Amino acid sequence: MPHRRNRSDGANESRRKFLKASGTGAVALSLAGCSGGGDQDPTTTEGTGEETEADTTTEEETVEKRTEDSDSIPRGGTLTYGMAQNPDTSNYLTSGSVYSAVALNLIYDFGVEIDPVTYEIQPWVFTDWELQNADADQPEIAFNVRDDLTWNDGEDFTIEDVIFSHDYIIENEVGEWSSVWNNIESVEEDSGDWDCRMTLTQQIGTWDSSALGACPMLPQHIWSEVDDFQSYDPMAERENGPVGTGPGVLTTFRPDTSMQIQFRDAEEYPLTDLDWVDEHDNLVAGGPFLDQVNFQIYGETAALTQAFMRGEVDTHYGSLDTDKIPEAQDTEGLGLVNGYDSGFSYAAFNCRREPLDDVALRQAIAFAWDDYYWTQQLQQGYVFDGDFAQSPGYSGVRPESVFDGELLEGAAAEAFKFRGQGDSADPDVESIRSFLENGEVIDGSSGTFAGQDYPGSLSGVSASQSESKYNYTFDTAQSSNLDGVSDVELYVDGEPLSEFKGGPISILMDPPGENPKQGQAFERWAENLRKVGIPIKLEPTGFNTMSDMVYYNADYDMYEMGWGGTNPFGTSIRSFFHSNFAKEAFGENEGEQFAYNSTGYGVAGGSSDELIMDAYGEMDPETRNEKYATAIEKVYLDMPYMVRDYDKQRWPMNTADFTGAIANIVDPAYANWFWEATHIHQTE
Amino acid sequence: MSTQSESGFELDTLRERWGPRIERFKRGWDRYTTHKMGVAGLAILVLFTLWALFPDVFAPHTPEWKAYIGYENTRMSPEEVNSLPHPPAFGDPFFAPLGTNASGQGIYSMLVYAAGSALYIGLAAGLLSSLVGVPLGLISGFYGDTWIDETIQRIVDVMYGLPFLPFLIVLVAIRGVNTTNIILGIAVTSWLNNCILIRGETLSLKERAYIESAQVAGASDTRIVFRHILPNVLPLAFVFLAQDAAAAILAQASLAYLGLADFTANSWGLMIQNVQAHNYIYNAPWWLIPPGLAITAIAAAFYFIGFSMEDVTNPQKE
Amino acid sequence: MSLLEVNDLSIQYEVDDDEVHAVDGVDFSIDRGETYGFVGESGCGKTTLGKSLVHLLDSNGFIADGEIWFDGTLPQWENDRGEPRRDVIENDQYPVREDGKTDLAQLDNEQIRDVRWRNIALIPQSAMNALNPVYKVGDQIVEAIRRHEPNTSVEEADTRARDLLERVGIDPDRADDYAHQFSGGMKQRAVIAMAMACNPDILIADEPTTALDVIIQDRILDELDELQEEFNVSILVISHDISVMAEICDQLAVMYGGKIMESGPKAEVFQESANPYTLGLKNSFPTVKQEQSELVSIPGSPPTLLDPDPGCRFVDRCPFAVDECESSHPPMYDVADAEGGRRVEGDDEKSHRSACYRVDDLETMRTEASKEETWQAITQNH
Amino acid sequence: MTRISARYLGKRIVVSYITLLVIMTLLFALLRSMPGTFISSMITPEMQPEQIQRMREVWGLNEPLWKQYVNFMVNYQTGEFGMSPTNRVPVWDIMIRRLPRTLILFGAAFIVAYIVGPLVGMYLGWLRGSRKDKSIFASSLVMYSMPAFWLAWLFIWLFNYELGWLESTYMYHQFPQFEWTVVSTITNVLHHITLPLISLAFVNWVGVMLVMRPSMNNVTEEDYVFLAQAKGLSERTVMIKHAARNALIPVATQAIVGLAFLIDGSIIIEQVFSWPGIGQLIVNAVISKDYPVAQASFFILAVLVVVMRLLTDVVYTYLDPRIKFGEG
Repeated sequence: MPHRRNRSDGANESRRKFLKASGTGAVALSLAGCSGGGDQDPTTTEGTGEETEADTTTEEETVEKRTEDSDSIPRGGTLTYGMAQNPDTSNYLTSGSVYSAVALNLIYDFGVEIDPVTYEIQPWVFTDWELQNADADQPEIAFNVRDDLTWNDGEDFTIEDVIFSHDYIIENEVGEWSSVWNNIESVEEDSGDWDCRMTLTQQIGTWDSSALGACPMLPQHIWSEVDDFQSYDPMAERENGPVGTGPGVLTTFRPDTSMQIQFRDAEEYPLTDLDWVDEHDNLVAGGPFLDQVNFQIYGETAALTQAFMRGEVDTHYGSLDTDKIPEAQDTEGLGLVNGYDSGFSYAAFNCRREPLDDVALRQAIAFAWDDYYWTQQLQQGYVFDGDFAQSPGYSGVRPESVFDGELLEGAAAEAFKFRGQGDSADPDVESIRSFLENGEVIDGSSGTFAGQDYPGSLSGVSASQSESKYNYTFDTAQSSNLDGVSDVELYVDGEPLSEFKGGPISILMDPPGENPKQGQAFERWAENLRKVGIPIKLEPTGFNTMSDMVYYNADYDMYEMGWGGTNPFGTSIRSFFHSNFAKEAFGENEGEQFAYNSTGYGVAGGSSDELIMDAYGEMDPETRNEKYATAIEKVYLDMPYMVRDYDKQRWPMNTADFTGAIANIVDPAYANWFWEATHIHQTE
Repeated sequence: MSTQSESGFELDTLRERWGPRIERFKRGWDRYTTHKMGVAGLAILVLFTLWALFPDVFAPHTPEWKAYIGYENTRMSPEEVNSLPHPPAFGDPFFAPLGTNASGQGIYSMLVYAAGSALYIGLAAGLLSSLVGVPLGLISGFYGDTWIDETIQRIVDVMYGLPFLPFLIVLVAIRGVNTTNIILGIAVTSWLNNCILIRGETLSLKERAYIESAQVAGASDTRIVFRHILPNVLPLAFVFLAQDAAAAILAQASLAYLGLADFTANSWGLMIQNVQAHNYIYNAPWWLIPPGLAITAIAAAFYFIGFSMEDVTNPQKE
Repeated sequence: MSLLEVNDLSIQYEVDDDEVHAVDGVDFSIDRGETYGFVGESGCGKTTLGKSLVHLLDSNGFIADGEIWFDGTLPQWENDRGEPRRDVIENDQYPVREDGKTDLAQLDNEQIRDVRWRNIALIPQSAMNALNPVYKVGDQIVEAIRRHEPNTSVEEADTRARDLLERVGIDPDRADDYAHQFSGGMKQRAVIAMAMACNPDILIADEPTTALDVIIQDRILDELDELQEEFNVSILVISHDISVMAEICDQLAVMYGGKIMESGPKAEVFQESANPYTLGLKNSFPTVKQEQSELVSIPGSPPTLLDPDPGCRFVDRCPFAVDECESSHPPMYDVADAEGGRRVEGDDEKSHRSACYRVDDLETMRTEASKEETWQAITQNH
Repeated sequence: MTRISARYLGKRIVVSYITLLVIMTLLFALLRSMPGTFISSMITPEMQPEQIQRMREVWGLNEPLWKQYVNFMVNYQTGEFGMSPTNRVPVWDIMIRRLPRTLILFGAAFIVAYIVGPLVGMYLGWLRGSRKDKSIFASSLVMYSMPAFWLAWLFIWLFNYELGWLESTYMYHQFPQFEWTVVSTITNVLHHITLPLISLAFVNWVGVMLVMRPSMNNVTEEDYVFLAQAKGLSERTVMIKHAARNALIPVATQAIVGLAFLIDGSIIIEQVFSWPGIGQLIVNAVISKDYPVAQASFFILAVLVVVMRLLTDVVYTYLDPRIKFGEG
């Protein structure tokens, strides 16, 4: 979601997810093992006892229908929400931490809201709008503003506030809110039938979410007094700190230990009672139903998990540790809200480096990744096997959804699955070798590749190459890296890979101490590749070091990382894979630049630039989705990223006392926390 | 004939030269063995050394062994995966006397196979910090109250001002997390104590009459340090070596707790860290307690040996 | 009546499961106001003996046998006049006998603390280091006074402490100084002043003059003399230095190997020495009167006292040893009788006695002993 | 009673100050040699490249290194610690918030360790060689050998999870907010501090004992202790007033070693117990490369050590009247 932004999540434990930001996860729910929500549990037909089995499948999980009448929902209660790290500041304009955002997002409202289930843009503070001069360099949007909102300090909300909010952020070029000043030129009172008129800085396909929904509503009577927004501390100024139109009031802000949000009375907050919410199949109007949310901060994740298991907190940020899921399911009164990842985890190839600039080699390397070992054995089914660089939670632009497939199903998304030998975990060395020796590429056309059938691409798109770039052979092993594992080594154009490259292919990875399972999976991968005859070295590297090597210097062969908080409309792939975002595009200053496109895809080893830009400029949502899906499938075949998995979010919940959470949406603990907070209520 | 007598002669001088030392060592040993603590420490150390040298004799499996599948490269069933970490099992469904960790490796086997790295880290870091600390302490003490001493002491002051652990984190972060760097990091921060204590000892030795007389007799500084002072501080240095070894093992464990362990080298610290990373601290005592006890035991063994040696070498106790 | 009467006292140290017989069956008695000296080489047991009287032995030392009858008793066993209460004397549980003497050997750890300093003050060897460096000198005297006379106010005790210091020739204002601000002699005198703080009956002075230069030695000895007169305190002096003894003692006992070899009035022991060890010891010290050209030391060293042989303790170093000497340690023979050629055990602890089987052959021994060759012969014999 | 001359004190303060400057320089160099910058952790897919560039500017990363150094040194002289990139608030605010909590825990542990340590050391040194000494000494070495965090987990498991007596997180109850009366605050804090405190002190007192014991043992051989015995003083008085008082002198001089040890301990313990102090902060700051916060935390701890060091000298002169600094 563009406005309730995903942000980096602090330090330490979840370092891997810095870039992966908040968002592990995804969607839906099904209040696993919970007795409270039993009457509406459409996802697990087998019943709660079968939960593990249900989790091992990749079948699509859908959002349940809600029929409750908000009047019958009990009001009151305190939800305790645990976090493993501390929030930064209560100043919404400078805050960069997800741990602040879980509280602050409940205080502020935006012009429009994205439907958490369908991703349609819906009215919020703005009641209706219209795109004008769509073909101009700077299109305009006219919109109307609600007149029944109040600030939580009792003042009335006005059109002046809307204009002020935009002006303030644009004038000050507030760093954390760059989408506002990047996308919006100005907002003025409209002289005609509309309340206001917004001028965009350029043509933006996703103008509704990216511009109308970009700016938080700030009270003019507070912020006009603020000289330096950087050093403004709301809690020091007023007892209840930040003033917003949202349902929440920040009553306690002790950044090292705790925060508290109290909710305003329902009469004071009309937005969740909007018609579209009321009529929504999956949403309930009239929230929030709770009195307050207490946020408690723990020093380490182990303590946090334990606090949940012992009932000290009712829920916590992120997914429950997979090791604890069976225990939570067995514990009376504890349950899980299923959700989708807001991003994905991947391994990336440096397409600038020979021979990794060859699609064929990248694909062959992917064959050796034992996805079954990773998803089923190590993660015990709590992740989806990865394919496209788009979260299944944002399925609107995923190729299989767009082109009439079933989400996460179908052989077209399985092109690069593990080439194993029957039941054993041993790789099918022979077929992988012959795939390379034959110079094959899974290029989008149907066929049998390395012993596996592929039906052809969903969108009809082809890979950048249809045959391998190099001549691959296998001959006597030269690299000591293969000692005792393989007698033969991959030769690239007649030269042993280790000499061709000047050493084994190295993979930068998290120190396994932080994520032991991942460490095991990568060791298995490396071992499998060595069996094939490809020398591989694993290099555990701290996150900051790795991200510098990757994003600033592009100095690596392969690395693994994750993205969170990607865009529901597919625009993220532009940042990740368009050549404009590779360091080469920055010219002389390249060393100083953070290049999203770390792999250099588009610069070397294939390109999807055209498809991506075609989608980016498309203003019709449906066509846009198709175009993005096509681009995404091409990236899939070219494989700058081998998408490893999408988390299945298992958001822990004290189901003995609380129910009502919306399941099977993206990242319920953070990205959609606003919706969860306005839906969760006490059990009877 | 002549060779024989010559060698006999050599043997004699050898005996002459070494006789008293052997004698002294014997006496020291006799005294040492009167310390139950010291003997216990030595016994633990011997056990761990045996573990380190012949792990296959003591451990039922190697760390590659996995519950249910053994050494086979096959897959566990979901139920089997779910049963991990498995509490101690004796043959049914597999043999793992201290249970397994979350990936199915036997805790006891891991424990045995990690003994080597504990000894390595302890001794290497201890030795390194002695190699830095003892000479600097000697120099500082010998040139007490000169600019040399002052400089060294100021350096020590500065180093004390940097809290050890975070400093170590920074060092390890700069150089990368591997065992060598961890050892170097520990040594860089732990030579201080040796330096200070050896300096104190040297200062007091320097005041002794025989040093003064040697000085009057015109012996060079080097000679005095090597002939007269060093032999007297060496026993003490060994005592510190043992203590440093213990401290290094504990430091490595602390680093592991903070996520800075060399994952390629199985170590007790890493085992505990894994319990934490897998979030089983309060659910799998068979996994948490043994490595902690092993660390405690080896550190205590080093301390025991160190302090018993101190008793033996302390001239006041003659 | 004697102030202190020691019967058959044996002290042992436990060392690695062995027993060291540091003092073995010693008898002596001290009268009120008397100065009694113990002389002997270091390691002969004299310091142990002195310390044992008030149980100040090292933790591995203990009184193995014997009695230490002291004319006085614990405060809690006294009546108003400072004499032992009748019921205490009659009750067998208390180590107090009919004549009012208490057996110090039988007192326990807590009880003996009441005797220390109040009745028997002990100045340790190297008294110079006996002042605690972190407390003011005056306060340390006050502490002693208040320990044994809890009813004394701090001010009173302080005044007394200053008086005492003045009495030994130290400016009373120096009571506020620390030990390190005192000279060696001053420290020694301060300790002596402290020793007199509670008006003890006996003052045990262990090597009171060692480590002091000759002039200060003299002053200290004079000081002791004066104090004795003023306070009528008995003094037990322990020293290896015969000349010190010659200066201040009334009675003298020569110790060797944990045994008294010879004892009696100073003059007799000195001038009519009747024991080979005494003779040898005298040879090794310069005396003012006998202008000997050379000092002759006794070859060899004192025995270890670890499970000693049954024979005379001195037999190994004695030039006059005969077979009998190997059989058992000789009893104390009366010297006066021996001069007449008779070997009779002496019962009177105050008279001149000597433990030597050849005590009846005094003339020979005295003549031979003055010759250097006599002593050197031992080295060859053994 | 002051035995320290103003001149000596002045000199010591100057030396301490220079020590601090050197420490700061070292810190700056070290933290800047760590690979990577904190910027990486602030980036999201939504950000535009210009925005990232701008972020580097705002956080001063585009300045030349020497200028960063000069700014750092100058600003610290005026107590200007800068802004925290990960916390988005002035570093000073964070320090002010966290320092007292660390001092409470650290101070309490320091006091406990320096009471228990000398007491036990005194007792063992007095009884040196006895069976009691040997067994207590050996068991305290075993305590000394336990990894602090591991021990803390065992304590939490026992006293919090199993018995439910004590709290294992925070310094006081977060919710529901309690009445801030003196009594409730104290009981509340006691409820929370006990576990971290014993976890910390359990190990650390031994270090002090290890200095006190031999020192005490040496002192018992001194003549003044013998004289105190001869004076008829009770064993307690002799042991405490005469022996221990002197034996404390080396403990004071070596307090600095124990201090460093204790700081390490509290860093770990704060982490385990979610104790929101400097120790918890510094590890996170170092790992997330929040230079301003890491620097300030290091700085604060360094000041603590340097000041304690200075205090040690004062205590030392108080303990030992023979020492007279600054004369001769």
